[in-house]
Amino acid sequence: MDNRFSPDAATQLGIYRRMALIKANDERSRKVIRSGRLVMPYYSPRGQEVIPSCISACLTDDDYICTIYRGTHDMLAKGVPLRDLWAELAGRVTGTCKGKGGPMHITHPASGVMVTTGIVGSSMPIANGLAWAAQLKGDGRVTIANFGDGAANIGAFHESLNLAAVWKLPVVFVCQNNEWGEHTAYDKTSNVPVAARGGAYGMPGVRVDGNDVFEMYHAARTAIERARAGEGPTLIEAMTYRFFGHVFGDADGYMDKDRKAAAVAADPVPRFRTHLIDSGIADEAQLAAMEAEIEAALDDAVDFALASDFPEPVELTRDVFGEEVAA
Amino acid sequence: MDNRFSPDAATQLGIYRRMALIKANDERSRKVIRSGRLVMPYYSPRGQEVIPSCISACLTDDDYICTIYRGTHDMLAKGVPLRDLWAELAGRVTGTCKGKGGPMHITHPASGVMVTTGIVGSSMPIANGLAWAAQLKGDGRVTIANFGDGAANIGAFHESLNLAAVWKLPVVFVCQNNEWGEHTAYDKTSNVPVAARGGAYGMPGVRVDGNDVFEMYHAARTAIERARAGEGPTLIEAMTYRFFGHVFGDADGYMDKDRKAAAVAADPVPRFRTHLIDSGIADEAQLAAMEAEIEAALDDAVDFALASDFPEPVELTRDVFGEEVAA
Amino acid sequence: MSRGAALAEGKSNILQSVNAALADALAEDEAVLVLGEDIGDAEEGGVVGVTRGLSTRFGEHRVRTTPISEQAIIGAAIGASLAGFKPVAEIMLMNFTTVAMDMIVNHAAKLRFMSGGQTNVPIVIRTMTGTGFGSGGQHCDYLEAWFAHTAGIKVVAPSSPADAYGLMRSAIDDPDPVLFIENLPTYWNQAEAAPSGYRVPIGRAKVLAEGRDVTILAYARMIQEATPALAQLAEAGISAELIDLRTIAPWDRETVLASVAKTRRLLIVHEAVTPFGVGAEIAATVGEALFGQLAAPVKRLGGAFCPVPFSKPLESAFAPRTADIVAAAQTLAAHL
Amino acid sequence: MSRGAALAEGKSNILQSVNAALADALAEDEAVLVLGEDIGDAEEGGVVGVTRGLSTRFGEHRVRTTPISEQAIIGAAIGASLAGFKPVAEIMLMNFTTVAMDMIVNHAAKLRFMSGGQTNVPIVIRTMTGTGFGSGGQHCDYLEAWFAHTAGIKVVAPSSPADAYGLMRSAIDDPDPVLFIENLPTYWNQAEAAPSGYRVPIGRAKVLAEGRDVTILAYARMIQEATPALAQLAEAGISAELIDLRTIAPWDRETVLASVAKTRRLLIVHEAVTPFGVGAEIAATVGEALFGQLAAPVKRLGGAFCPVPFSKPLESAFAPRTADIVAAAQTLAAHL
Ligand SMILES: Cc1ncc(C[n+]2csc(CCOP(=O)(O)OP(=O)(O)O)c2C)c(N)n1
Ligand SMILES: Cc1ncc(C[n+]2csc(CCOP(=O)(O)OP(=O)(O)O)c2C)c(N)n1
Ligand SMILES: [Mg+2]
Ligand SMILES: [Mg+2]
Repeated sequence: MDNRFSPDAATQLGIYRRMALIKANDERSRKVIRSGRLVMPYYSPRGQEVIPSCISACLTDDDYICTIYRGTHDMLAKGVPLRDLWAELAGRVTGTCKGKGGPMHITHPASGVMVTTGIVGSSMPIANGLAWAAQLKGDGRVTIANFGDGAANIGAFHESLNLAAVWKLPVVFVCQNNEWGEHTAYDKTSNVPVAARGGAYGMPGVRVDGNDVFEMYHAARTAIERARAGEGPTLIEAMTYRFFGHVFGDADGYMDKDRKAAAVAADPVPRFRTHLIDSGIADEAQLAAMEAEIEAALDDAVDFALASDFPEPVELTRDVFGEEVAA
Repeated sequence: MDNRFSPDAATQLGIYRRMALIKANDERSRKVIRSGRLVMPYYSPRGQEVIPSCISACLTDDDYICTIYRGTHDMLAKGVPLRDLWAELAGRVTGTCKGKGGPMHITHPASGVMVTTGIVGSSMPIANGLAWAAQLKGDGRVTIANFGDGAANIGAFHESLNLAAVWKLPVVFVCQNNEWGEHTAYDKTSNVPVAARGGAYGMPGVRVDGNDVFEMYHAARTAIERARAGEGPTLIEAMTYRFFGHVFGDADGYMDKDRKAAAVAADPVPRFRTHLIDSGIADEAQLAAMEAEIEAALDDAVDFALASDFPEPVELTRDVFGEEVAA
Repeated sequence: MSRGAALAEGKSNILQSVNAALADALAEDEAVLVLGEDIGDAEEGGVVGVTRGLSTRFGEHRVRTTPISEQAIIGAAIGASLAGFKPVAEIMLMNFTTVAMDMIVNHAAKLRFMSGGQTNVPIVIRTMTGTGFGSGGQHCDYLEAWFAHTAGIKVVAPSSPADAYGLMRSAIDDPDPVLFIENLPTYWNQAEAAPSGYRVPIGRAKVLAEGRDVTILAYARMIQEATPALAQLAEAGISAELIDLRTIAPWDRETVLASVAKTRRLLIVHEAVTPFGVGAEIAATVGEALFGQLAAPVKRLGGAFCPVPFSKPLESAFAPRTADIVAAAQTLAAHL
Repeated sequence: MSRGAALAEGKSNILQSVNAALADALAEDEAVLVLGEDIGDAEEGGVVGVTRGLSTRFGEHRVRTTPISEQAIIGAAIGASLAGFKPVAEIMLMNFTTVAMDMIVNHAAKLRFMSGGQTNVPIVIRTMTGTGFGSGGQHCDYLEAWFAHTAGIKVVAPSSPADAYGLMRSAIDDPDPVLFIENLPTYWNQAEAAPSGYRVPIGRAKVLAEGRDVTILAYARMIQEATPALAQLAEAGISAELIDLRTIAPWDRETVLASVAKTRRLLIVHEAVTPFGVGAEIAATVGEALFGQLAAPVKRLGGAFCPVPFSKPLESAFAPRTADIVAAAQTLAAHL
C-alpha cells in the first residue's frame, strides 16, 4: 500500500464530476426514452460510474479508448460532448456519426473514442492496433479496451491479450465485471475470476473494487503508467454491478432481488459525494451547483438533439467507401 | 510420486508397438512421396511418437479423438487400419473417406477418430461436443482433443477450454508442443507455457516431457481417469520436438541446427526400445520381429492403396447432403 | 390477445411457433438438444423468450445455457451430433455468425463430404436478424447468401408461424446442418398456428397468391411488405403472384420457374443488400432457364448497399418497402 | 530461369511481384506496415516466401510476425489504420478468413459508415487460395462472393505478375479495406513485370483478347484455363473475347457490358462454386442491362457444388478446365 497512487483533491473533484455526469445522463436517458421523445436501444451503465471516471482521470485527450454498446459512461468520462452524443443517440445529422452509427457505434476521435462495438469482445483486437500505432510512433499514447465479464469468454479476448503481452503493447484491458452478461450470471460461465487470466499471458491481472474510487484510481493509474512506460499491458477486472436489466425494457426478473438491492444501496455516486463533503474537498453548495450545471447541459443537449435534422436519404450512399461507388 | 501410474510390461510393449508403427509409417511416407508414387501434403509427426502412444494405451476403442493435419501418429495409435489410411492418403475409393478427405481430413469412427481438421484450433470445440454427448449418455467415454502449441493462441482454444471447465466435460486437451508453429518458434508467440493456461479456466494444467513414456503415460492416465470419473477436463502440454520442417518439402532453414540435432539424438523411439531390452521386457529378436511385421503391413498397405481405384467423378455430387440436391 | 386465447382460436406467432416446435421435438426425441446464450429459464428462456419453458421441462442438460462463445457453441453442437444427438444451437443474432464461420462453414457443412459419408452433422443453427428496431450496423444483417454459397448446409427463413413450426420440425429431422433464420421484428405477428407435428418440407416454396402478370418472389419480413402490394397492384389492373421462397438453399426452382414461365415477369425482394445477394442467383437461373420467354428483365430489390444505418429515416429507407415493390412491379408490368 | 535473369529480361512471377509491391510501398511510405503469421525473415519470409526480405530491410516492427490469431491480426491492422497507418495483413489461406469474419465484415468494412465518415480503415488483407495442390476441403475455397456481398470492402484477384504489382500498390493507396486474393498454384508463372510504381486502378477489368462472337469473363487462375481456349475456339471458327475481371468488387460493369453488347454472348468462369457465386451477380446484371439483346442465355461455369475434394481426379474435375470452357463457349456460339 506504500506506493499507492491516490487522487488529489482536484482529481477527486474531476472524478466526481464525471460520475455525476454519467449518473445524470443515465437518468435523463431513461426519462427521455420513457417519454417517447427518443427511441433507441439503451444499455444503462448505471452503477459502473467509478470505473471510467477514474480511468479518464489518468488519461490525456490524446489517449484512445475502445468501448462497447454499454459505453456512454466510458464516452462521457473521456469527454465526448453532450450535444454530439445526444444528437447521435437521436439519429440526427448533428450527431458524432451523422446519426448513422447510433448508440452502439459512437466514434469521436477528437476525444479519443475510436471504436464502439456491438459485438462482444471486439473492442480488444482493435485496441491492440491503436496501441501498436502508438508503440511505432513512440508518442506515448495509451489505449484502453473496455469490455464486460461475459466478453472474457470469447475468442477475441484470448487472442488480444496474448498478442498484447507478446508485443508489449501500451494497452490496458478493462473488464467491467457487472456480474451479468445479458441474462446470464458470470459465475455460470466461468470457474475463475477474469483477473486470474492475466497470468495465462504473462500479464498482470488485478481484481479491484471498481466501485471504490481509491482502489480503482490506483489500479488504473498503475496500469496506465506501466503502459506509457513501455512495460506492456495490464488486465484489470473492475468489480461492479449493473443496476438495471441488460437493455432498457428488460424486466430483469432473473437478477437476484436482494443482491441488486444491496448494490443499489451501496450506490457509488452518492457514496463518493458524501466522501467529498466529509473530507472537506467540496461543500454541498459546490456539488449542487456542479450537478445543476450538468442538468442544464443535459437540457441543452437533449433540446439540441431533438431540434436537429435527420440525415437525408442520400447518406445511404455516402461513407460506404471514400468515393461513391455504384452498388 | 506415490500414486504414479506406471505402465506394466504388456502396456509398455503396446506403447512401443505404436511408437514403432508411427516411426515406420513416417519413414515410409517420406519414402513413398520421394519416389513420386504418391503426391500429398505431408506433415510429419516424427519425434512426437510417445504422446499418442501413451494416450491410446489408456483409451478404449470407444473413446474419441479429434486431431489435426499433423495427425497420423494420433490416428495410428488409436487404431486406424493401415490399408484404409494409406488408401485415403492416396486418394483412393478404398480409403477411410473414399479419398475425398485426404491426409488432413481423416475420419474413422470405428477406431474413434471422429474429426481431423486442417484449421488450427478447431479440433477443440468439436471435441467438447463429443464429450458432452458422453456426459449426456453417461457412457463413460472420454474424448481427446489434440492440437499444437501454435493453436494455443487462437480463440477456439480459449472458448473450448472454458466451456469444458464450466460444463465439467470428459475431455482431455493435449497440446503437443513441438516448439514450432509452421516457421515460427513458440516462444515468439507466447510469454508463458501452454500448461499455465489451465489455471485461467480452473482446470489442471500440466507440462510433461512428452518424449518420456513414463511421464507421458502418467499424465495421460491421470487426465483420462479424471475425465472418466466425471471430474472434468485437463490440459496437458506434452513437450516434444518436430524432427522435420512443417510440411514435407519445407527446407527447415529457420530451425536451429543444434537444437534439432540434440532432439534427433534423443530420439524417443530407439531410446524406449533400449529401455525395453535393458529392463528385460523384450529382447532384440522380439522387437525386430515386431518391426518386421510392421514393415510388412506397410508394404501391404501401400500396395493395397496404390492398386485401388480412384473415386468416380460422380463422387463430387455425393455426400454433400444426405440426399442428392441439385446445385 | 392473450397467448391462451390465441391458441384456442388456432392462432400463434412466430416466436411461439418456434418455441412449440422445439418443445415438441424435445418431447418426441431424446436426441434433440438445445444450446445457446441465455436460453435457459434461469435466464428467462432467451433474450426475447423463444426458448422459454424448455429447460424447466426438459432439464438443464438438454437445454443448456452457454458462455458467450459462439465457436464453442457450434463446436459442441457438431461434436454432439457426431455422437448421435440432434442439437439446435442458437447464435443469437445473424451478425454473430461471423465469429463462428469456421465451425459452420469449414466443419458443419463439410464433415459429411470430407469423411466420405461416414459422419453427418444433423444440427440446426437458429439465428435472428432484421432491420426495424434501430439497432444499427452490427445487429441486423441478412447474410443468407454466404451460407447458400456453401455446399453442405441448408438455409431456411420462414415468414409465418405455421411455416416456422413446420420448417423447424423438418430442420431438426434433417440429416444435415440447417441454418434457420428468424426475423426479429415480426416475431409477434399472429396468424394461423400449425397443428402439432406439422412439417414443411425443406426446399419447397409456397405460392401465397396466384396471379398472371408478374411474379413477386420474397421471403422473411419482405413477405409482410409484399402482401399489401398485391391489392395496390390489383387496383392498377396488375395481377401479381406472390411466392414465399421459405427455403433459400436448396431453393425451389420448379415452383419459381413455373410461376415465371406463366407471368413472364419476375421481381425478387429481399432485405439483404442487393449486390451478390440471393436475388442474383435466382435472376441468373431464371434468365438462363427462361431465356427468350421473359417479357421484362428480372428485377431485384434488396437492401441499400451500405451497413445498416441507425437513424430512423435511413433505416426505413434501407430495406425495400411496399411502395418500392408496387413501383417495381408496375415497371415490370409495363413491359408488354 | 533464375530470378535475376528473369528480372533482367523484365519478367517476374506473381509471388515476386507481390513482394516487390510490398517492398516499394514500405520504402516509399513509412505508414505502410506488414503483419501476419510466419512473415518475418526469421520465419523465412512467409510459408512460400512472399514477404521474404521485408523484415530484414524494414525492421521487425514494421514487418511483424504474429501468433496464430487471425482476429488479433485483423484487429491490429484495423486499429493501426485508425491511427494513420496502412497495414497489409496476411490471412495465410482464404479459408482462414472464417476465423476473422467479424473483424473483416463487422468492423473493417463498416467503421467508415458507422462513424459517419470520421474514421476509415485503409488496410489490405492478403490471402492465398486455389485448388490444384491436393490440400483438400479446408484450404482452397474461393470465398470472394461473401466479401463482394459486403458493403465497405473491395475485392481484387490478379492473374498476372504486372496486375499483382499494380493492384497491390493501388490497394495500399486505397483509403478503404481491400481484400487481395492470390492464387497459390500460379504464384510461379512468369510473365512481363510491372515497372516500379505501376498502378492498376481498382474497379477496372482488362480485355486480354478481343473477339466478336462470345465474351469469356474470368479471373484468377481461370485466366490460365481460358487462355488456351481462345485458339481452340478460333479453330472452330469462333472469335472469343477474353476479359480478366481483376476487381470483383466493385466490378467493371462498363467494360463487361460493352463487350457483351458486342458479342451478345457471355460465359463467366470462376473457381468458386457456382450457386450464389460471383457469376450470379454478373449474369443478373447483364441479363437486366442487355435484356433482349443477347443471342444466348448467360452461362456460368464454376466449381462443383461440394467441398474441395482431395483425390486428384476429383480435384481436377472440381474447377472448370479449358475443355469445359471451350465446350460452353461453343454451345453459346451455336445460338444464332
Ligand atoms: C459475439 C456476440 N455474441 C453475442 C452477443 C449478444 N450480446 C450482447 S451483450 C451480451 C452480454 C455481454 O455481457 P458482458 O460482456 O458482461 O457486458 P455487459 O453487457 O455486462 O456490459 C451478449 C451475449 C453479441 N453482441 N456479440
Ligand atoms: C486458423 C488457421 N490459421 C493458420 C493456419 C495455417 N497453419 C497451418 S499449421 C500452422 C502451424 C500450427 O502450429 P501448431 O499448432 O504448433 O501445430 P504443429 O503444426 O506444430 O503440429 C499454421 C499457422 C491454419 N491452418 N489455420
Ligand atoms: Mg457484464
Ligand atoms: Mg507446433
